[in-house]
Amino acid sequence: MDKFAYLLRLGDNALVLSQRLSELCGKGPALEEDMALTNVALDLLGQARMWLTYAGELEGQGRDEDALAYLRDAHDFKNVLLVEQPNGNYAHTLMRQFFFDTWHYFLIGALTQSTDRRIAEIAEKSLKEVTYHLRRSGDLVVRLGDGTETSHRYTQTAADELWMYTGEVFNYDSVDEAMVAVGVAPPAAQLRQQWLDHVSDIFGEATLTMPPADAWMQKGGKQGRHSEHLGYLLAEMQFLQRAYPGAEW
Amino acid sequence: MDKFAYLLRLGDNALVLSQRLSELCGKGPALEEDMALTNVALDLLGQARMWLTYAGELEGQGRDEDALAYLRDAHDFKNVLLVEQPNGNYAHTLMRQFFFDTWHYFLIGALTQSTDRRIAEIAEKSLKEVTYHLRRSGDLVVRLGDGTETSHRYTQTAADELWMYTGEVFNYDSVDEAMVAVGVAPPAAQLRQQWLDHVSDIFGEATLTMPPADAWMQKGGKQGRHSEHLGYLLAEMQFLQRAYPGAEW
Amino acid sequence: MSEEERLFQERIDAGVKIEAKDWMPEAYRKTLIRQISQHAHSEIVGQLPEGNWVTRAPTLKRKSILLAKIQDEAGHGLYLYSAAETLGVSRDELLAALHSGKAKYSSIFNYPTLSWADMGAIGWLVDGSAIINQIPLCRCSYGPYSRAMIRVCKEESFHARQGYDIMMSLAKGTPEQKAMAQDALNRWWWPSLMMFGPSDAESVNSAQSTQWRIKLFSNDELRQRMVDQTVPQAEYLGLTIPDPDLKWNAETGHYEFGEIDWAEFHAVLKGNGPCNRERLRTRVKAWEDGEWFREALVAHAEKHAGKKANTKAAA
Amino acid sequence: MSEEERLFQERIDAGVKIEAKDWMPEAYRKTLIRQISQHAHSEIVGQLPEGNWVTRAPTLKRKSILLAKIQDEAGHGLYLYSAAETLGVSRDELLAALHSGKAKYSSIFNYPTLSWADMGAIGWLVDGSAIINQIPLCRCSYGPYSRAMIRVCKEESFHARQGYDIMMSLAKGTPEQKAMAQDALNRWWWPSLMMFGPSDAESVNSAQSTQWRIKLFSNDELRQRMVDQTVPQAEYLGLTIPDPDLKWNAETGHYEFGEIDWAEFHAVLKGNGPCNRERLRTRVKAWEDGEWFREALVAHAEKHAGKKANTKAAA
Repeated sequence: MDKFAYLLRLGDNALVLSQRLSELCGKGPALEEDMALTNVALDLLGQARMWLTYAGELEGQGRDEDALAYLRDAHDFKNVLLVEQPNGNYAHTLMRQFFFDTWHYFLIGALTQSTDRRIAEIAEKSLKEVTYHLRRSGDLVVRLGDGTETSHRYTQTAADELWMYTGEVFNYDSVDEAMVAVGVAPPAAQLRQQWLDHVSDIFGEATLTMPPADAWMQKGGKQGRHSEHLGYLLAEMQFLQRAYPGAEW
Repeated sequence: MDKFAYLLRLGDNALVLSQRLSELCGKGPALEEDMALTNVALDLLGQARMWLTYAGELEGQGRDEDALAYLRDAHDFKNVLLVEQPNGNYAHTLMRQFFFDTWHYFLIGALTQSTDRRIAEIAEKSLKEVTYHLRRSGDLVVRLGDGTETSHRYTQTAADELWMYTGEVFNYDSVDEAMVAVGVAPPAAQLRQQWLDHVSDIFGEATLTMPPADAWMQKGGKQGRHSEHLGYLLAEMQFLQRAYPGAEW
Repeated sequence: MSEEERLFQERIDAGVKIEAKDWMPEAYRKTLIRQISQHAHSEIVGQLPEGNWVTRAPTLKRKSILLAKIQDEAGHGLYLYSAAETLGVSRDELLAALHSGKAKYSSIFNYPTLSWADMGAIGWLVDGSAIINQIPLCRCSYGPYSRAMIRVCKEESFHARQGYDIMMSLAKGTPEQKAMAQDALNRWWWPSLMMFGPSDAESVNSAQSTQWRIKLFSNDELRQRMVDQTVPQAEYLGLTIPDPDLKWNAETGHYEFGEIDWAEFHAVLKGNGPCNRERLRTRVKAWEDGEWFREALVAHAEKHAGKKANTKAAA
Repeated sequence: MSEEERLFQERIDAGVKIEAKDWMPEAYRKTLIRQISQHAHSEIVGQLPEGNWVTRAPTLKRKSILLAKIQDEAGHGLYLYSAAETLGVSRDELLAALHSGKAKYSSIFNYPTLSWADMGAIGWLVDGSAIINQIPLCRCSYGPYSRAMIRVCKEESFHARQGYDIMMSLAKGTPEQKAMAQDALNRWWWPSLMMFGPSDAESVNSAQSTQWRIKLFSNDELRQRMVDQTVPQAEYLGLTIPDPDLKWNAETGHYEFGEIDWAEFHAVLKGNGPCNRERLRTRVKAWEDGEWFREALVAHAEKHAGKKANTKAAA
C-alpha cells in the first residue's frame, strides 16, 4: 500500500496546513490578509478532500474523507513536521507558507505528469491554486524582507527557525522511492534543486540570508513521528466526530 | 435530581479549575510556585473525584468519576464561568484562585454541617486543603498588590477583569435553593457577606481597590451555558477517552 | 430648509440615487457613515463567533462551507468600508473608532457560540434577520450603499440557506443533535429579534432617516416579518420557539409574540454581554499585532516607488 | 599534590563524607556544581514532557498520579539546587546558565512525548535509568549531594513502578493500546541507553571523578545494568526491544546489545534534537514572564522589613 501511504501524506499536508490557517479566521493583520488566508485554507482543504477520498477508495476499507480526517490518531497522520508548526507571529505563518508553497508548486506541477491518472487529474485541478499561493507568499516575503528593519528581522528569524523543517519533503523513504520507481511521483533531487533555486531567488530579492542548504534537518512526520503540537491540533479538530460517533452532520 | 445537579456543580468547579492549573505544570514564575500550583491542582482533583463519584452513585446509572469527567459535552458541565477562564498572566491565575478559594473556603466550612452525611464527610476531608489554599492565595494577593508598581497594576487589572465572574456562585437558582431548603447547602446571603468581608480585608491590606459589589455579573455556567473557552478545554482533556472508547488505562 | 436641502429632498423623493460627488446635508453624510461603518464592523467582528467553530467543524464539507462563508464576510466588510469611504472617511479612521469602542457593531456577536448547532442558528436566524434588514436597503437613496447591499444580500441568502441546512441535519439527527439544535434556537431566538433595534416607540432619529430613504421600514415591521417567516421554518424542523406567548392571529395574518427583555438588550449594548470584551480585544490584538506588517508593506511600496523614480531620473 | 589535597583524598578513601564547610580542591567543587546543577536542571526541564500529557491523562486517577510525580520533580529540583548552593553558587546563577544554554540538562528531555504510552515509557525506562545512575551516588563523597540523592531515589523508584504500571495496562489493553506501548518503547529505548553517556573509551574526566568518589561506576557498567534489568521486564509485558542484535549471553550472564547511534546522541547534545529549542524556550519564557512576580515578592518583603524596623524605631 505504498500509494495509499503516499496519498495520505499529500492529503494530510494539505489538511493540517489548512487547519492551521483556519485558526486565524478574523485575526489577520489586515482585512485583505484575512480574505487571502481563508482563501488559501479553503483551497488546501479542497485538495485534501480529493487526496483523502482517493486514498480511501484505493484502500477499499470503506473509509471516506471524513473517516480519514477525523478518526485517525496522531501517529497515523503522515504530514511533514513543517505544516503542523504553530502559527507564531505573522512572519512565521507566512514563511511556513512560502516554504511549503514552493515545494508544493513544483510537486503539483510534476504530479500533473504522474503515471497515475487520478493523481494527475487532481494535480491538474490544483495547479492554478498552488500557482497563486506561491505567487502570493513569495511576493509577501519580498515585501516584508525588504520592508522595515523590524519586518526584515521578523522574517529572517522566521526563516532561520523554520529552516530545519524544510528538508523532510526531500528526504525520501521507501514509500517515496516506490512512487518514483513507477513514475507516480517525481524524484527528490529535481524538486530539491527547484526549491533551492526559487527560495534563493526570492530571498535575494527580499534581502534575506538563506540558511545553509546542508543544515541539520528534522524528520519523522511522514512516518507518523510528529512534534508535540499535532496532538492538540487533532484533539480540537476531531472533537465532534469523536464525541458523537456515527452521527450525520 | 437537584442533589445530583448540585454535586456536579461542586465536582465540575474543582475539576475544571484543577485542569486550568495543570496547564501550568513546569511553567510557573518560580520553582516554589510550580510546586504550589501542582499541589493545589492535585487537591482540587482529589475533591472533584469525591464529588463526582458521589454524584454518579446517587444518579444510579452506573456512571463513575471518569464517565462524568470524560464523557459529558460542555453543555452538561455545571461549573461556574470563573473557573474556566484562561490562565492569562500569573496575576490572573492568582486572582482567579483567590476569588475562588475565598468562596470555596466558606462553602466547604458550611458544608461540614450539611444534613447530607456524605457531603459533610467530603467537606471535612477537604477543609484542611481549602484552608491552606485560601491562606496561600490571599497572602500572594497581598504581596503582589503591595509589591511593585507593576505588580500592583497587574493585580488590580486582574481583579477588575475577573470581577464580573464572581457573582455567579451567589446567584442561587432552584437547584441551589432546594439544597438550602433541606439543609444540604448554606444560603447565599451568608456566604456572600463572608466573601465580601474577606476580599475586602485582603484588598485593603494589598492596597487594591475593590470593584463595586453591585457591578453587573455574568452567569450561566451553573446551568450549562458557558464561555467559548470550555469547549477547547474539554476537547483536550477528553481526547483519549473519546478516541479509544471503552479502553482501560 | 435651505434651497440645497430642498432640492436634495426632492431628488430623494423622486427616487434618484445620491452619488458620492453630489451635494448632501452633513447630517445625511454622518448618519450614513455611522450606519454603513457599523454594518462593516459587524461583518468583521462577525467572523469571530464562526471562526470559533471552523477548526472544529464536524465534516470537511461543512468546514469548507463555513470557511467560504467567513471569507464572504470579510468581503462584505471590504465593500462596506469602500462604500463608507466614498463619504470622505478612511477605513483606518473607521477601524480606530471600532477599536476605541466609540463605534458599534451588531450586539448579536457579543453572544458566545457554544456548539456546532450555533453555526446553523446563526445562518438561519442571524443572517435571516440581517437579510430582512438589508433587502430594503438595496433600494436606499445612497447609490454606493445601495449597490453594496445588492451584492451583500445575494451572498447572505446563501448563508441563511446553509444555516438552515445545518439545522435540518441536526433536527433529523440523533437525540443529542436535536437537543443541540433546540438549545441553539433557545439561545439565539431573542437576541435575533433584538437585532432589529428598539421598538418604534423608543426609536430615535427614525423619522429623519425614513425621510432620507436610508430607513425604509420601522424596526417593529421588520421584526414582525422575521417572526412570520421563521415560525413555520421552526415548525418544519420540529423545534420549539422559546416563547410561551407566541400564537397565530388569523385576523391579522401575523404571529403575536412575547415581550422582549429590553434590559438584556441594553446591558449587552452597554458592554455587559458575555463576549463584548473578548470580541473587541481579539480585533484590537489582531490590529496591533499586524502593525509591523502593514508598516512594512507601506515601506516596501515607498522604496519601490523611489527606485522606479530613480531609474527614470537616471534614464 | 599539595598536603591539603593529600589529606582530602585520604578522607575520601576512608569513606568520610566531605561537608560544605570542609576544604576541597577547586576542581572537585566545580565538577560537583556542574554535575548537581545539571541534575537539578534535568528535574526542572523534565516536568515539561510530562506536563504535555497531564491535561490529557486518560483517567482522573492517572492524572492525579502524574501530577504528583511532576510535583516530586519540582521538589527534587529544589533539593538539588540547595545541595549545589552549599558549594557557593546561587540558584539564580545556575538558572542563568541553564537559560543561556551554557549549562546542560539531560538530553532525553529533548525528545517529544507523543502518546499517553510515553508517560509509561518515561517512568519505566527514563526514571529506571536515572535510578541506576543515582543509587551509587547515594554513597558519593559529598555529604549534601549524597543526602539529596537518598531522598530523590526513594521517590524515583515509585515513579518507575508507576510507569511500569501504565505500560502494563496498555500491554494488556486493546490492540491500539498495545501498539501505543510498543511504539513508545521503540522511541524511548535507545535514548534511555544514551542517558548513561558516551562509552567508557570516549568518556573524559572519568578517572578523576572516580578517584573523588563522585562517579562510582563506569557509563558502560551502568548501561549494562539497565539492559539486564529491563529486557526481562519488556518480555513480561510482551513487548519487543527494538534491537535485532539483542541476545542473552549465558556465559557472561548479561545481555549483549547492538551499537548505539552516537551520531544521534551528539546531534541532540549539540541542540538538534526534536525539542531542544522548545524546551529551553518554555523555561526561559516562564522565567521572563515571572520576573515581575519575583521582583514584587522581594519588594514586598523589603517594605515589610522596613515597616517592622520603623515600628521598632518608633517604639
